[in-house]
Amino acid sequence: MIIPALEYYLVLGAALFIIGLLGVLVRRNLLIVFMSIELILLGANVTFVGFAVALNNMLGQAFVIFSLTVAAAEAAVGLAIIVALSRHRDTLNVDEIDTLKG
Amino acid sequence: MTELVIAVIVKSLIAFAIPLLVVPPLIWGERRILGRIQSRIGPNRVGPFGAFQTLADAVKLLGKEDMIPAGADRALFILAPFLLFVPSFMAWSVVPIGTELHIFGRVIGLYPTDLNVGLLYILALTSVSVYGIVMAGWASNSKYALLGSLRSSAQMISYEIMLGLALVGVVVLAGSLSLPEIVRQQQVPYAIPLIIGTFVFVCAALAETNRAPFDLPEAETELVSGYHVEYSGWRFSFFFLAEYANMLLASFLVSAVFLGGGWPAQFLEPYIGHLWATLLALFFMVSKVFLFLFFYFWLRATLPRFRYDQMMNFCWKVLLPLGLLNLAVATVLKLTVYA
Amino acid sequence: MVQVAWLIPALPLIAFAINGALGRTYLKKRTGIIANAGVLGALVVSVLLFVAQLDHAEPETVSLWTWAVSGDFALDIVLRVDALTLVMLLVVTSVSFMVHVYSIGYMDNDPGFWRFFTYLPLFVFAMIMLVMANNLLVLFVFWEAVGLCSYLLIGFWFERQSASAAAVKAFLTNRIGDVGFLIGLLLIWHVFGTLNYDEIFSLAPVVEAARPGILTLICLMLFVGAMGKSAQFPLHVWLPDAMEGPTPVSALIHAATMVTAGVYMVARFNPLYVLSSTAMTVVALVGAFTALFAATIGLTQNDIKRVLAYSTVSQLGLMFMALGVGAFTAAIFHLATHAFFKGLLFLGSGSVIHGTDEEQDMQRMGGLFGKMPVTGATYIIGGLALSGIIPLAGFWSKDELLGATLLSGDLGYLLFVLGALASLLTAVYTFRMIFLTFFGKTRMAAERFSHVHESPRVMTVPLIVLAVGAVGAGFVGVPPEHGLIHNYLHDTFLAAEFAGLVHVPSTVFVLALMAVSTVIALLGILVAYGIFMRRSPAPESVAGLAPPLHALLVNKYYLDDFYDAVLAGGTRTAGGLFAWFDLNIVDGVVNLIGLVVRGVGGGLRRMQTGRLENYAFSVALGTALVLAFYIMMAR
Amino acid sequence: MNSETLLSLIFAYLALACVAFAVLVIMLRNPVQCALALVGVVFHLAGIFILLRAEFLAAAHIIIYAGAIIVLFLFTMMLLNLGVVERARQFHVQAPLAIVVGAILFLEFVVLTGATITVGAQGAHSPAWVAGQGGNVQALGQVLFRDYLLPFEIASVLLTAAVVGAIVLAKQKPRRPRSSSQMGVGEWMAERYEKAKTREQDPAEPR
Repeated sequence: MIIPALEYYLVLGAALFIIGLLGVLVRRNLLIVFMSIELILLGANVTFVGFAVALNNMLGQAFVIFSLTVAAAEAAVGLAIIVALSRHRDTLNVDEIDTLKG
Repeated sequence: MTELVIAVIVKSLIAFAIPLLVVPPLIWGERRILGRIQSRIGPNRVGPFGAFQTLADAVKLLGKEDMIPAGADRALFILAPFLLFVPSFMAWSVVPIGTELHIFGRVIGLYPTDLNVGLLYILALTSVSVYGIVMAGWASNSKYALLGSLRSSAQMISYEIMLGLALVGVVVLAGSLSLPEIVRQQQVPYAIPLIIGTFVFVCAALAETNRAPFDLPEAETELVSGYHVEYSGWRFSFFFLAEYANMLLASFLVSAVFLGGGWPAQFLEPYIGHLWATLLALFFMVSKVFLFLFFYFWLRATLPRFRYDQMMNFCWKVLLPLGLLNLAVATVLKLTVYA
Repeated sequence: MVQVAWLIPALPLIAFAINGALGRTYLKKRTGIIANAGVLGALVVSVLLFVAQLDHAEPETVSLWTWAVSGDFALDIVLRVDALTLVMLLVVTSVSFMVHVYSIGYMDNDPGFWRFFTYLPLFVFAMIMLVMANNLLVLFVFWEAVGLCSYLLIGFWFERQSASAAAVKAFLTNRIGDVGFLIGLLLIWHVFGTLNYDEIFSLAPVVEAARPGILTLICLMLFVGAMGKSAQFPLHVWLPDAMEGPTPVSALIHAATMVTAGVYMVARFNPLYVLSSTAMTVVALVGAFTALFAATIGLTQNDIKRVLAYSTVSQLGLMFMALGVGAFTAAIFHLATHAFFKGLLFLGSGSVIHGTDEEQDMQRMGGLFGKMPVTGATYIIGGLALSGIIPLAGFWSKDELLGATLLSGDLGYLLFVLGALASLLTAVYTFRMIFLTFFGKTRMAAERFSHVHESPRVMTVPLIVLAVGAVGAGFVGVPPEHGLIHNYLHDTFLAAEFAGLVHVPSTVFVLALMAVSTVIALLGILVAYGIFMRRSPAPESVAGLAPPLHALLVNKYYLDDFYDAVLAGGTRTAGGLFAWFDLNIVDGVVNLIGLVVRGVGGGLRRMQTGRLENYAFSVALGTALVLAFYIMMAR
Repeated sequence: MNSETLLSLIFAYLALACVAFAVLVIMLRNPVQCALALVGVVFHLAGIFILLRAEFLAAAHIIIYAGAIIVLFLFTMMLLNLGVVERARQFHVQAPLAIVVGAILFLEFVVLTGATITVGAQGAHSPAWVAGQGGNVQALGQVLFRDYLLPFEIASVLLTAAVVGAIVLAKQKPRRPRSSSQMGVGEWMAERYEKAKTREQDPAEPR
C-alpha cells in the first residue's frame, strides 16, 4: 500500500530530526539555529504523514497543519526576537547571549 | 501506457512552447500598442511592421558579454534568473486551455494535467519565484540591487496573499482546487458574482507580475531597474522572459478562473456539435486572454506608477478588506444561490 | 405581584452599579439623582407589595437563581416576602429615601459626592437583601455586606485619622459579634442540616426535644452577632464613634439600616428563641441593662451626635428587652417608630451642624431656634416622640413595650424598673439636648452666630416628612395590642403566642400604664427644664453636684479605656512575644535552611553556563540515555 | 521496470536530496546559503508528500515554508548586518560531543523503527474513503473542519497572537535621549549651551 515501506519514511524523519538537532547544538549563529529548528519540525511532519498514510488516519495529516501553524508562529516571534536582540546586543552569536548564567 | 507517455510528452512540449512562442510577439505587440496609444509608431524596422524586432533584440542580448560583478556570490548569481524563470514555466503544467476534447474515440484533456490541487500548485510556484528576486538582489553584492530586491520581494509577498485570498472565494464556489473543474463549474463566469474578488485578483496579478502601475521593482524612469541592475546579456533576458511568461500566465488564469474559460461555447454544443463547440471554446478562451493582455498594455500606457507607501497601503488597507468581503460574499452565495 | 419583589433590591443595586461605573468620570453630581431614583423605586415597589399583601400575611418566596451547588447542598437565592420583611422594607426604604434626598443638600460641596452616592445605594441594597433573605447564609453574606458598607461610610472622610480609626473600630467590633453569629450559623447547619428559614423553624421543636440545650447555645451565639450589629453592651463601643461619618450616614445607620439588623434577626428567629427561656432571659437582661447604661452616658455627652448615638444604643436596648420577654410585635413596632424619629433627630442635628458651620459641641450652641425654625420645630417633635409624649410615635411603642415587660412575670418587675428609669433618663437627656441647642442665650461667638442659617429646602423637606412620620407612625399600633401592625404581624410571631409569652392586658392596665408613661416623660422633661433652662449655662454646675459620678459618665464608664488597656494592650504584649519568637526562632530556622540551600546552590550554579545550547545538549543526552534504557528493557 | 521500483527510486532520490540539503543547512557558513538549502529540503520533502499522496500538504509546505517562513528568514538576514557574525567562529566547542550523541540518538531511532514499532490499528480514512470525499484536499477538509474544528480555531488564535507579538517585539522603540556619557563632546557642549540659555530666560528656576 505505502511504497516504500513506512520504515523508510520514519528513518527519513529521524534523519531530518537529528540533523536539525545537531544544528541546534552545534551552530553559533542564532539564525541558523532557528533554521535547524525548522528542520526538526519538518522531520516530525514526515513522520506524521507517514503514519497517517500507513494507518489510514487523516488525523496525522490534520496534525501537520497544526505543526505548520506552530512553525509559522515560531518563525514570526523568533525572528522578531532576533531582530530585537540584534538591535539590543549587536550580536547573533549564541555564545555571547549568556545573561542567564547562574 | 505508451499512449499516455506520448500524450504527456506532447502536452508538456505544448505547455513549454506556448510561453516561448507567444512571448516574442507579445513584446512586439506591446510596443506597437503602446506606440499607438502614445501617438507614435513603435518598432517598424525589422520585418513587416517591425514584427521581428523582438528576435533582433534577443540576438543582441545573447551576443552581449556575460558579466558577473566582482564580490558577487557566483553560484547564487547564476542560479537566480533560473529560479525566477523555471517556476513561471512550471506553472503552465496545470493551466487549462480548454476542457475535454472527444475525438477519434478517445478523450483528450486540453490541459497538461488535471492536478487536484492545481490552484495551490500555482500559488506555491508563485511564492517560489520570490527567491529569484531575493537571490538576484543579494548575490549581486550591490546595495542598489539589494534595496531593489527588498522592495520587490516585500511587494510580491504582500500581494501573493491577496492573490490567494481572491482565489479562495472561487474555491468556495467551485468546491474544487482543480483548474479544469473550476472552468467546468462556471455556468456563469465567476467574474459576475465575485466581481470584488475579480478586482482584487487583477490588481494582485498586476503587482505580482511587476506590471504598471505596480512596476516599482523596475521603475525604469526612476530607479534604473531594481534587483536585476547588475545583470546583462542573456541572463537579463531570462528576467525579461520570466516577466512576460508570468503575464501570460496571469492572463490565462484570469480567463480560466474568472471569465469562464470557453464560456459560453458549451451552451452551443447541442446545436453545432462537440468538435465545433470545443474549437469555439478555444477561440473564446484565447480571445479573453488577448483582451486581458490588451488591458495590461492599456493600463501601462494610461496609469502613473504608485509610490511605494501607496502601493503597500493599497495592498493592506484596500485589497485585504475587499478580499475578505469577497470571501464573505462567496460564502453567502455558496449557502444560497450555489447551494 | 410578589413576583416583582426582585425589583426592590435590584433598583438600588443598579443605581450603585451605574454610579460606581460612571460616577467619577461622567455623572459626577448626577449620581445623586440616580441614587435617589433607585431608592425611590425600591420604596414604591415596597409600598405596592405591602398594600398587595395587606390581606394575607402568608410568607411568600421568589426564587431567583441557584447561586452555588456543592454536593447535595444548593444555595438558592430566594427572596422572602412576609409581614416582618415588608414592615422592615417599608422602614428601611422610606427612611433611606429621606436620607438620600437630604444627602443631596448635605453633601453638596463634598468632593466625594459621587463616591458617597455610590456607597449609599449599596448600603441600602445590602440591608434590603438582609431583610429579604430566606436563608441564613444569604442573611450572613449581607450581614457582612452591611458591615462593609458601614465601614466604607463611617470612614468616608478617610483623610481624617479619627474617621478611619472609627471605621476600623466599627468593623472590628462587628467582627467579634460576627464570629458568634458564624458559630451559630454553623451550629444550625450542623444540627438542622439546613439553613432555610422555614425548615429551621419547623424542625426547631424536634431538635429541642432531641438535644435539649443546643437551641439555647445557638440562640446565644446568634445573639452575640446581634449584640455586635445592634450595639449592645459590651459591644456598643463602635456606635458612638461611628459619628465620624457624614451625618446622613449616621442617620442611615441608626435609624434604618445596620443597627436594626440585630433586632430584626432575633425577631426573625423568634420560633427558636421562644423555645429557650435562658436565651430569652439573657436577651432581656442585656437589653434592659444596655438601655439604662447608655441612657446614663447620654446624660453627660456634649457632642450633639454622641447624645443621639447613646440614645440609639439605649432604645435598641429597650427593643431587645421587649424581644427578651416575648413581645416581638412591640419590639418591631418600636423599631419602626424609632426609625422615624431617630432618623429625624439625626438629620435635624445634621441640619444644625450644617447651619452652624460644622459646630457639634452643644456647649457652644444655644438660642438657635429663632435662626432655624423648621429644624427646631421638627427637632422638638422628634424629641417629644423619643421621650414618649402622647400621642407621638414613641409613646405608643414604648408604652406597649413597657407594658409587655411588666406582664412577663417576676423578672418583669426588675426589667420594668430598668426600662422605666431608662425612659425617664431618655426624656432628660433629650430635652437637655434640645434646651442646650435651641433655647436659652446663645453661647456662640457673635460673629459665628450671625452666620447661622436655615438649611436648604432639599434638607428641610425630608425633616418635615420624617416629622410627620414621627407624629403618625405610632397610630399603626393604636389601639394598643389591636392596631394595624399587631394584626399584620400576628401570624409571624405566632410562636410566641403558643409559648404562652403573650399576655393580653386589661383596659384598665393599659390606661394606667399610659398615664404612668406620660408622667415619667413629663417628669424627665421638667427635670431637664429645671436644670438646663433655669440655671443655664449649666453643664459645669451640674457636674459639680457629683464630680466622681460625672467623671464616670463622661468617660463612658471607662469602658473604652478598659478595652484599650486590657484587650489592645494585651494583644500588643502577646504580639511582642510572638514577634520575638518569630524573629529569633522561626526566622532562625528559615535562615539556616536558606544558608544551607545557598551554599549548595553556590556549588551547583557553576553548572549554569547561561548558554542555551549547553542545556539543549543535556536534553539530547538525556533523551539518548532514556531511549537506550528503553531499548535495553525491551529486549 | 515496474511502478514499484520506479517509486522506490524516486523516493531514494528525494530522501537523499532531503538529507543532503539538510546537512548543507547546518554546515554552510553563510546564512543566506543555509536558507536556500532549507528551501531545497522543503521542495524535496514536498515531493515525498506527493509520493505519500498528501498533495495538499505538499503544496502547503511549499507555500508556507518556502513562501513565507524562509522568505522571512532571508528578510531578517538582509535587515541585519551580518558581516561580523560571518567572520566569527561558526561551530561550538561542544560540536564533537554533540555529533556523537546525535549519532547515538539516530541509531536508537533506527533500532526503534525496525524493532519495536508495529503498525497500529487502521483508521477509518482508507484510500477509498478519501476518493469518496473527492480527493485528498476534501478529505483533509472533512477531518479538519468537522472533527478538529476547535483545535483549528485555537491554532488561528495562536497565529494572531504570534503576529501581534512579533510586531510588538520587532517594533522600533522611540529613541530615548542618550545619556551624556554616550554623547560626543561637541554634542555635549551644544546641549550644555542650550541648557544655560533656557535657564537665563527662565528666572523662576533656581541656579
